[in-house]
Amino acid sequence: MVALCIANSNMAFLLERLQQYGDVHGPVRGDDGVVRFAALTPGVLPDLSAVRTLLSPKKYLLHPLETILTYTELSGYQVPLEEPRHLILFGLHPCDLAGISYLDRIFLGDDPDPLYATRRSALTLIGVTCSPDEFCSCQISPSPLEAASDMFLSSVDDGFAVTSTSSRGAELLAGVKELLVERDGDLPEDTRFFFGRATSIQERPDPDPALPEWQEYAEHCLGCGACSLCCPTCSCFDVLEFGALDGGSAERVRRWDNCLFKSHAQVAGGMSFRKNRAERFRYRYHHKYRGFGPLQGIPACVGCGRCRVACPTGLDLRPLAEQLEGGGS
Amino acid sequence: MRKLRLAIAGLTACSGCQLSLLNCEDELPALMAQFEFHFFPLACSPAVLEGEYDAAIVEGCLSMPHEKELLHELRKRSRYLIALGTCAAWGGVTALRNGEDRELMRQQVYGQSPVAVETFDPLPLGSLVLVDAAVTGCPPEKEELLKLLAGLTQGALPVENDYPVCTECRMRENLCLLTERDMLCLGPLTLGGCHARCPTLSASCEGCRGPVPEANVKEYLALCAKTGRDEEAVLGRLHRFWPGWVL
Amino acid sequence: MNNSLPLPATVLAIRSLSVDTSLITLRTESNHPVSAAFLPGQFLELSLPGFGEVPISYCGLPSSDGAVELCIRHVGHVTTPLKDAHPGDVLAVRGPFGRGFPLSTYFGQALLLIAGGLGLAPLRSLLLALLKQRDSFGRIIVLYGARETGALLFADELLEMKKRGGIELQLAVDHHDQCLDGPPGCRVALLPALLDQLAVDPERTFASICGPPVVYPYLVSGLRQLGLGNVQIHLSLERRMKCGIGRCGHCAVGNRLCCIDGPVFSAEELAGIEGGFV
Amino acid sequence: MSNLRKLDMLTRVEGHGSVELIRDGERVVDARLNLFESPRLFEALLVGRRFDEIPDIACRICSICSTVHKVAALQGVEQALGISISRQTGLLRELAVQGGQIESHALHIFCLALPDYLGVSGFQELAASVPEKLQMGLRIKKLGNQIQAIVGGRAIHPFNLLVGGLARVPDTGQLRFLSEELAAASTDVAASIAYIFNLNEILPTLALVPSCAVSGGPSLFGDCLVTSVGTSIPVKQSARWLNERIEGHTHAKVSHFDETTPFMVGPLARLLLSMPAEHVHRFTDRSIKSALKARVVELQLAVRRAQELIEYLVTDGLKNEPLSAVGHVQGEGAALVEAPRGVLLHSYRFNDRGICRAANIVTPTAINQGAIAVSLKALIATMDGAGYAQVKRSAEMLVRCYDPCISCAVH
Ligand SMILES: Cc1cc2nc3c(=O)[nH]c(=O)nc-3n(C[C@H](O)[C@H](O)[C@H](O)COP(=O)(O)OP(=O)(O)OC[C@H]3O[C@@H](n4cnc5c(N)ncnc54)[C@H](O)[C@@H]3O)c2cc1C
Ligand code: SF4
Ligand code: SF4
Ligand code: SF4
Repeated sequence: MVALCIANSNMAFLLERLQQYGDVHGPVRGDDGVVRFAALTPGVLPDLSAVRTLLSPKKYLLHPLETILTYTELSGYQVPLEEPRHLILFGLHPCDLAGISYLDRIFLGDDPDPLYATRRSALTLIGVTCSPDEFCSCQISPSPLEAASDMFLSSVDDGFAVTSTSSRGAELLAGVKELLVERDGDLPEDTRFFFGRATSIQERPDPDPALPEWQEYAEHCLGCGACSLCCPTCSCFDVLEFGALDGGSAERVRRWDNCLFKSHAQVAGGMSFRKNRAERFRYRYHHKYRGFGPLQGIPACVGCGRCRVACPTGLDLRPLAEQLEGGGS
Repeated sequence: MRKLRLAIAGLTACSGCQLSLLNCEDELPALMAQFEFHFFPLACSPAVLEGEYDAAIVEGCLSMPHEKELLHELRKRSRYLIALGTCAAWGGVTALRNGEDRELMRQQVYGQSPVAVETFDPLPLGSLVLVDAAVTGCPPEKEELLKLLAGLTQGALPVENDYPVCTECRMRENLCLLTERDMLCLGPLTLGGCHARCPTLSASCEGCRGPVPEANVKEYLALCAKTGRDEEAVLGRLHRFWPGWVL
Repeated sequence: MNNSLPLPATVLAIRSLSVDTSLITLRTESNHPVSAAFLPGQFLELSLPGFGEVPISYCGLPSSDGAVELCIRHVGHVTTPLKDAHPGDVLAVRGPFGRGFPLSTYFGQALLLIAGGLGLAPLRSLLLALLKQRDSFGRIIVLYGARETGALLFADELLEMKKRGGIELQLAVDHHDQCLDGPPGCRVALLPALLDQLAVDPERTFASICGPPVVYPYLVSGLRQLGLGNVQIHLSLERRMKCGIGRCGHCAVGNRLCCIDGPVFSAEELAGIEGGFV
Repeated sequence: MSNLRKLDMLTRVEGHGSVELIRDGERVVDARLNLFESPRLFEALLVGRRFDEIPDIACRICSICSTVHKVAALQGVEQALGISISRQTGLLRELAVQGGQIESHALHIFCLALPDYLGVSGFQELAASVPEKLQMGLRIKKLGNQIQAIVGGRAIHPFNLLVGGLARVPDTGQLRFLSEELAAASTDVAASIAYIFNLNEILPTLALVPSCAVSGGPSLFGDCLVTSVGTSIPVKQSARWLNERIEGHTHAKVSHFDETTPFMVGPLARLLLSMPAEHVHRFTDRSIKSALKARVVELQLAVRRAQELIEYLVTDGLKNEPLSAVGHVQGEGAALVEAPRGVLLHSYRFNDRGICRAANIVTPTAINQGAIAVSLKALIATMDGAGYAQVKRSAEMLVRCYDPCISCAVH
């Protein structure tokens, strides 16, 4: 088979060329050693060897804190119009691609979320091969979620083989063609292999609340929120409204939330449907490995390993999941 | 439209919370359009309480008898009483040695000379009167103070946060000082809302906003112990803004 | 359809029902689904500008003129200031959301409506719908309990329905002393105790319940003793909700989302689920 | 409410105090400043804390002066523990302190003092009567805060300043921004000088007590105290020399020269001790009523000095530096810095585990109490026959000339 390849030495040119199609963001290692998705401006190259970024690319689609509605007495509630800026996310690992397809299922569809949909339609996804480390679990329990991208870079000696996987991808590929060389040889299998495979999980009884693990998690959890903030599929949000100083207008914001926080299931009068942290861990477990509502049966965990890396006390639901879910289907 | 009448008072404190208001240089005109700063001794004369107030915004903790009187008076006259800042909400830095011998402390400062000052261990406002809302921080964030005031113009009090500083720190994608730099960052135990001001500049959170609900002190201490920190020292550090920490 | 944007709704009338509860009638766009096409048990999201948005059950019947009745308990950040709403004030609504009571399944059946406190709000909507086609249903028994006499909502309305022979009614309050001047027939009893002396045809009866979550386990076991199966018992659940459309992640019950799979669930669906009846 | 009315608060100053008039029959014979601020016992609070906690706690003494308290505490701790800081750290700290100076002076001039001159109650009435002047003042004030926020991380209680250095060094872009703002502000500052010097006098000319300031002039830093009577006292001896005493009617200790002679610190004292040539002609009357003028002149000095500091920093090139190492854990040390209101001394002693065993903080308003008493006496003497209310008003305005900061004074 013939593959179109980009040499590592040509990467900067490729990025420069891509910039003609929109802002290009990718994993960048900061001075502090933290890898974050950030702008790949001329001179800033992506760190394609990094296993994971601190926050997942969901930050581009669902901002940590954003205004979802504005209110004025004259025009009532309005969705804030956002100029859709073309954004190319470069160097996404298959787990992050799967994470985006999970978010798509929640926020697109018949009744798409206006802000999400606007941003999503302006987004181009360029995936890249990765090599999982001991925190990754995509290889342990494959996900039914598709690792869908527009373009994909598969690692080959001193470069990447570039394939387009959508019409948008084909357009970009055509635009960067001169930078690519044809090479013979089969593409190596990559971690996309673990995604879009299992169709659905079988019905299982609810995890037993008496398992000692819940209490252990609860005792060690600092409630810092890191696990869900960096998770590519955690998308709980809180909604708040603030009146403005003019005494009449207001804005409504949504903010990333975490199911381990006290208020997550609290209702008026202080009553809570998940008073203790152990219950909340079961809730988290449910979401990550069983799925809710329309996504029932679709585990949300894409195996990126972020929560395990981020948790200051090293909490990890994975071993329990392997025990209860039987290592995937 | 009637302007809302405010009483802005300082008890035992550094005036930082009141100054935070005066530091809203850009917003002062808009604030003056909505509010009458009727009682505000720091910035306006004369200091006379008169009639009723839509809100009393009170800085500082209680540490002298006459402050209790003033607070009762403010409570009586005001629809809402708001604790502004960590001293008012939690006791703050002045409560650092609560529970120790006050006379001994007095002597450390004034020696044996008989200076007649009647003070007691600093207390937060809520220990004496009903507090309708609190904006914490030492000093409070301008943004939160302005949100409070904007809310008041529409009759709303702020909704409480329940997440720690870490949450906003991670949202900003900062390097974690606690786990990656072995610094004594109090982010996990401290109420969020400051957008992780300090860790964002690589300075440890010193806990200036008071405790977050459900703070897991035990686990935090265990984490510190793992890196060889002395529990006494960590607890000492925790007490900087709130004397009430318990295991 | 855009379910994310609240549409203006003008307060037509506000009437106090008890110390902490009011009936607010709003006028929205006429023939809009938010007022014209909902099922009893469904809810809408009501916005008070500057304060926020809360899920509120429909309390009346769909109408083509845009009128919506909501029964609101003033308990917190958004609902308390609604106490001071005045005719002419502009609020905002979006909906209808969720799955309501399965009216079509109820055809030809006897209905046992059990409400505790504010839980009467969605059941009033159901009751009005049943009475509109009174002949299509068997017995309609309403069991309604509240903390005290003053907290019984719509008592006059219920007594009137009873007088007209449309429904069988039992009222109860928790506290003895306040019951003295209660409406005729009001007993001092806890809600589940009202089931004790009840005789129903267990084959042909459905129960529809809405009330404080604490009584649910008792009501369900009481109904089971009457011979009702789990599929014949429908409960409306309350959960924290921030969007109403299955996104904010707060309201899951087991694997289901209260806002789209509920708020009305059958006891069958909730059986064995942690937190289902709590 | 009885006690409250008795409190009779002095307004438009930081903290809690009152001016009490002493009467003999109908005649007012004396006046004194009472500080009834709660003593928070900071010097005791600090005992038992580790050296690196000292500045974080000490800066909470006062918000208006928090940056300078922080810096004085840092330098005191560093003196005690043999920590030497880099030139960059020194420049940045001074920049922050100049920012504090700008903020504090602008606040005093345009919000706290100006109402006295225009006969209004406060900033709300200023907004109605002289809106552009208030706006101008607020612009300058905001710039002072921006400087403190960029260097210190926050306008009040700057957390970015640490023992041995900074948590994060601001970047060139931020400093350039400040530099541009400072350049733009010089017009406002010049206009402020013109405006303030043209205000009608509200107080009589009253003789001054001797002046005292830290040796460094407009840099606000220095290693000894200098006085208008020719003394020069190194920092090590200044605590003893400042000689704090406890006097009954105030919660703050009082300082006197040679046991008995009161002296004055603050903007006017600083200028009188190192007057820039261009301003000499403006301060010929040597009276406390010129304090406001001194402040507005200092505003200009601070703006210029801040620009200079930024120039040095940018020319040197900003770099992230590790915090300087601790020389020795045990030791004793003190530092002097000019706070907006005058000489500020922080001095500490640490044991062999770096734990604070003794703290001594001397603040400008505490020092100024003696001078204020002298001024009040002199004022009363010139107002013989005036009514109570009139004397009271003048006495309060006089006290405001010293811009007392009562939280600092009492701490
Ligand atoms: C399906 C459904 C139908 C409801 N129908 C009615 C009704 O007909 N009449 C009525 O008075 N109340 C009803 N409620 C409850 C009502 O939504 C809450 O009382 C209201 O959200 C409280 O908001 P608050 O801001 O006043 O209170 P706060 O306690 O200040 O609430 C803060 C936030 O918590 C959340 N929250 C608090 N309580 C609840 C709750 N019970 N349910 C969901 N979220 C909550 C909200 O997001 C709210 O914004 C219903 C709730 C649900 C889920
Ligand atoms: S990251 Fe760990 S400590 Fe933090 S909330 Fe998640 S589980 Fe708890
Ligand atoms: S640096 Fe501090 S606030 Fe930030 S995540 Fe770490 S512990 Fe939390
Ligand atoms: S990070 Fe901590 S110390 Fe800093 S402002 Fe926030 S709460 Fe205060």
